[in-house]
Amino acid sequence: MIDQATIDAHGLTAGEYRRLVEILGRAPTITELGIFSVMWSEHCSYKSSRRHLRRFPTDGPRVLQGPGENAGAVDIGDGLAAVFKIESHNHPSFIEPYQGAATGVGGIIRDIFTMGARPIALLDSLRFGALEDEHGRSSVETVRLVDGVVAGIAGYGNSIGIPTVGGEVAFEPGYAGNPLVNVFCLGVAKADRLAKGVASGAGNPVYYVGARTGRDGIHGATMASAEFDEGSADNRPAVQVGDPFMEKLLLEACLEVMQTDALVGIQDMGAAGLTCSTCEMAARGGTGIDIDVSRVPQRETGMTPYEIMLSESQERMLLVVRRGREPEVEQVFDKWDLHAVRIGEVTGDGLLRVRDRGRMVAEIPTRELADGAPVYDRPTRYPAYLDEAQRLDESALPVPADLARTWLDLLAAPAIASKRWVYRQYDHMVRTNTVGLPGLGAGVVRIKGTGRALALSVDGNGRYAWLDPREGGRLAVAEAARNVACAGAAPIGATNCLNFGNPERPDIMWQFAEAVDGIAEGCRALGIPITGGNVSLYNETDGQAIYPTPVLGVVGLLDDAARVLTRIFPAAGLDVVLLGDPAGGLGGSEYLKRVHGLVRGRPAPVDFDREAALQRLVVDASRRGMLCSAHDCAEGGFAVALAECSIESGGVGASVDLPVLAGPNDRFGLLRTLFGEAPSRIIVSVTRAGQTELLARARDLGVPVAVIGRTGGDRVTVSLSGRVVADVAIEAAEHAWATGLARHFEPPAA
Amino acid sequence: MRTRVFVTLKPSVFDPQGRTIAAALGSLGYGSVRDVRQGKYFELDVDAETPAAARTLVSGIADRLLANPVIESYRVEVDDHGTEPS
Amino acid sequence: MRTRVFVTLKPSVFDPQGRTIAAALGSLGYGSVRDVRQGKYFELDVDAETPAAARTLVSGIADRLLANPVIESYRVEVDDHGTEPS
Amino acid sequence: MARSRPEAGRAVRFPPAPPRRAGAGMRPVKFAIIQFPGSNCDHDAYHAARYVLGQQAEFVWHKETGLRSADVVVLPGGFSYGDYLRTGAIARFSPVMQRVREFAATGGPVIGICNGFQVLLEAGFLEGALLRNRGLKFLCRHVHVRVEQTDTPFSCAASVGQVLKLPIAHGEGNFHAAPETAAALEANRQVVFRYCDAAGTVTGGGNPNGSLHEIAGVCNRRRNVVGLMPHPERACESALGSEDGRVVFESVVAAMAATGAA
Ligand SMILES: Nc1ncnc2c1ncn2[C@@H]1O[C@H](COP(=O)(O)OP(=O)(O)O)[C@@H](O)[C@H]1O
Ligand SMILES: [Mg+2]
Repeated sequence: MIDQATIDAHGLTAGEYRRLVEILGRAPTITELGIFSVMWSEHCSYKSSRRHLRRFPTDGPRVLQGPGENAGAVDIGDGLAAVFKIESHNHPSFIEPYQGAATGVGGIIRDIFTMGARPIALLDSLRFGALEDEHGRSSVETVRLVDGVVAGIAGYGNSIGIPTVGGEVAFEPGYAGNPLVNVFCLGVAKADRLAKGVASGAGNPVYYVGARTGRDGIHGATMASAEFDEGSADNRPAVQVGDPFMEKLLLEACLEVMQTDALVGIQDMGAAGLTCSTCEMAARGGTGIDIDVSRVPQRETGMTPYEIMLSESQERMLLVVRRGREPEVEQVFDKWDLHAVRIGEVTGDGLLRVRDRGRMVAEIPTRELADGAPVYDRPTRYPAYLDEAQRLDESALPVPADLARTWLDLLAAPAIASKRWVYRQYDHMVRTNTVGLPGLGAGVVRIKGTGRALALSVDGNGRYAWLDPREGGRLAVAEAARNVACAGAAPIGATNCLNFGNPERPDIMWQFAEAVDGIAEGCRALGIPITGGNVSLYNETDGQAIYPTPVLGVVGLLDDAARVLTRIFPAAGLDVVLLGDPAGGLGGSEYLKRVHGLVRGRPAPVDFDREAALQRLVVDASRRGMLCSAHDCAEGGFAVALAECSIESGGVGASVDLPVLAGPNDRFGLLRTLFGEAPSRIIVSVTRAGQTELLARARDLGVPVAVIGRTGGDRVTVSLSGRVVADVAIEAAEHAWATGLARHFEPPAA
Repeated sequence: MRTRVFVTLKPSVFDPQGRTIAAALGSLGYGSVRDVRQGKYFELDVDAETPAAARTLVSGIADRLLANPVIESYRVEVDDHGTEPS
Repeated sequence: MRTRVFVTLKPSVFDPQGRTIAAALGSLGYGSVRDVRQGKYFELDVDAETPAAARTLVSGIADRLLANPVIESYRVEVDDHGTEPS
Repeated sequence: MARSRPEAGRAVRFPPAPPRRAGAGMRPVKFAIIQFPGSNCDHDAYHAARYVLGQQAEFVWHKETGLRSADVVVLPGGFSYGDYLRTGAIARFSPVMQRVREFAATGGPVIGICNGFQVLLEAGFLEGALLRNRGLKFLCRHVHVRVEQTDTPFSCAASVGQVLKLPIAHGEGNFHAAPETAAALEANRQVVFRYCDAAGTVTGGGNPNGSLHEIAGVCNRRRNVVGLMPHPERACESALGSEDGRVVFESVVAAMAATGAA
């Protein structure tokens, strides 16, 4: 029988176990215990986060599917829906970087095509430990992880033929023992044909299709919810080898089946595999499901019902088919050399029944199992570190002697330097939709058959969130939306991935709650609904938590795909216009970290009225063809953003003059202007003809605006009130920027 | 000295390549092939005094670099022909 | 019956993977490694009456599918333990 | 030198220019796009042929045993059979390949792009092999190739020495051939495309993957079968950064018109 040690081994608390017994009205079988333990794990049940996530705005006129399904969906016109979501695969990627990242990509792609959408773009948001020490020497360990993770994402995404069109990569010591690998996928579906993960219609057959079931990740779902410690090495076989070829077949076959109306519901088997898919589909349909695990195709011999129900083997799908239409469905899968196997049927009694050669091994009410997980109101406490970390005495900092050198040094910082080494390993052009290439701003994919395009960006800044979790959430929303706006697209929907430490620690829980509030505020203020997301907790190694890291994925709509903007100055002789306030702050900045080795101060806050007006202005001006380029000021501040407008432009430099913002004795006014970070600032280039109208509109919308210079020459020069303060050759800037990241991975050219 | 390292996925780990090759062989009419597993094979030419020393050296290398202990296991073979004391 | 196939690049073909591993080993301090070549390794479980039949079968498969004769050569080994007439 | 992009916000043209229709009274050329399990540039080739070039196109599933009376056969890019074992190694046994062989034997134009090139090499339509890229990494970027030969159906509308900016996206595009084979390929003018720099100079610097003799694409002796690693179908619209790939498709349309087949 079930003893206390077995209950403990399943990670269930005494209260949870009591609840389970109450639901069943008896003691569980071992299979039932296993089923409850995975369904009620943090990973599947969101028991610590659920209360908080309710605060997100999830409604809007375009929302077709909010949180609760496999992915969210928004209306993009022409009868089409954009379906998207982000997922973390942090722990598996640390244990085995290549396969962990690869199977993460596989998982999020399944979430998208499960909705009946053809996946057309991927983005990856990556965080690792420091890449270099203070002398610029590579960290062997970080290099190994980055190399494996990037190759894994490439290996899966390239093979299945979905372009990876953007992402981000950050390096902070706090991620050394716990890298973050978040992957975003977007697909397009007919708006009126979104598939659902629902089992309805008693008597309808339940089909299993895809890879055979092995003893993979039997404790995967519970592993993703447990901290790392020295003993984690024992968890290793939990990592799996991804099979992108199988997934490609599944993707094509499932989309083909969905063309027919023979399908009632469909769901992938992700975390908690067959358990999760059966009980969630039944719970959504208000039905039951009766399956016999002996019919499940198996890869290994002697698997128990417990193992079959909990297996997390990749590349498997569960389908409910309309009775009488089985041959049609089977035929499609046959065409793709896949065998759809009937493993059971939908029932009317609301029970998940699991049999093994007819013998009943589990019988659980689906609704209680899926939705009855405990919801915790975990205590929160203001963290002890915070007051001290927020204190920044700028006057104690030495001012760098050579600002041009500092400028180049920032361009070479791994966080800022070109990510070419990463995205060139990704096929970012397959499907011939990529009209905004990675590296130039948001990734932009056109929607064939319409004139439209979608711009996509994922952003977050763990440093900001550590220094001020609420502001960090707000800033992530603002930045992701602004990146999309800079491509000329109006933000229409968002997803988020919340990467945090152990929620049982009140200071971590406080960070979490604050960040959620910040994201909710930001999305509400900008009118961007959240249609889904993912929570990854327990990101700690030996008690050391990562920076709290909310990552936002924002989708924007461009009505005219021909109007895509990039960061690049397209020609000499254009006016350079700064939209927004010139100066930023040094709190939490890349400058402070890179030059002074400090992570301190408070990040400059977002004024959402200002931010909304700015984004509206840029999108609108771009629609009217007034802008030639647009780039927001992010890490590294104004100076870095300006240089990035010239880098890769084919040699179009710029010379700008900013008003002095600070008093004559304020040495830091200069640094704040050049390298200070703040939201709501965009550098655009315009023709003379466009300029007048742009200025007028900016004033109407209350956006600060200044014509600060012109493009041209082969240098980038910044003056303050007529005095040159920093000046670099484009070639030097390009060199610093191009090699900053790549030099750690590529042997120096012989 | 010539050494060989065989790296294979651990038996419990699914081998998609082997499986795909097996399926292809099936449709090519090789019905008598029951199972295929694919691994990696390395030949290392090393300087070592004795076969035992070569084995120790190469096992260390396999551990550190050639095999991924999370999902793979390895086996080392040392060619001791011609290295007998003559 | 258990058979093994080793596929290696022909000596005349440059092996970028082997070269990269050799270079990495050099910088990890394994100076005594002179050369590394990487190949593929397959284990095929086949139904066959005799080791000789298994060898014929698997050599055919290696010829047709497992190795590309333009760049690769192969070697077949058959496990004949336990298949001796008892 | 500054890139000229005179029109504000008009960096890309979209939708693409209306398809060029074949001349009056001429029926459009019909492309058969072969779909192997794992092909993933099949739709891209279809889009280029059908919507950019305004020709006809049909998918042909690899288990089919006919080519639907197509004029041109395209083996598209992707990861047929996951690229497991070796790129193109399993796809070459697909039933449809027997028909493609017969089609090629009668002089029909066949092009293999990226994975399609790999399949043609494995199947023995073309000579040589493709190894892992010199840098061992998958590489997706624009490169330049120089048109070396214009007496193939896929290069006849180009001029010798013309430089094309085309994307590559592959992990195994490092062309290799035994010395005798390489010499024969050169002697018979079978090297159709060679990696070069933007100015058209064939130097090691323009070679992204270590290919022997900077070879990006070759043809068979009869010159009707062409394989190349770069993706012309990804470079047929200015919105995608280059229109240089069109000439490959336009060539075969012109070639078909010239032979009167179309
Ligand atoms: N991991 C990645 N994968 C793909 N593209 C990336 C990745 N990291 C960064 N990029 C691309 O590099 C560019 C710069 O990224 P980033 O420094 O985060 O700037 P920003 O968020 O301000 O656009 C963007 O176009 C981004 O999409
Ligand atoms: Mg960013």
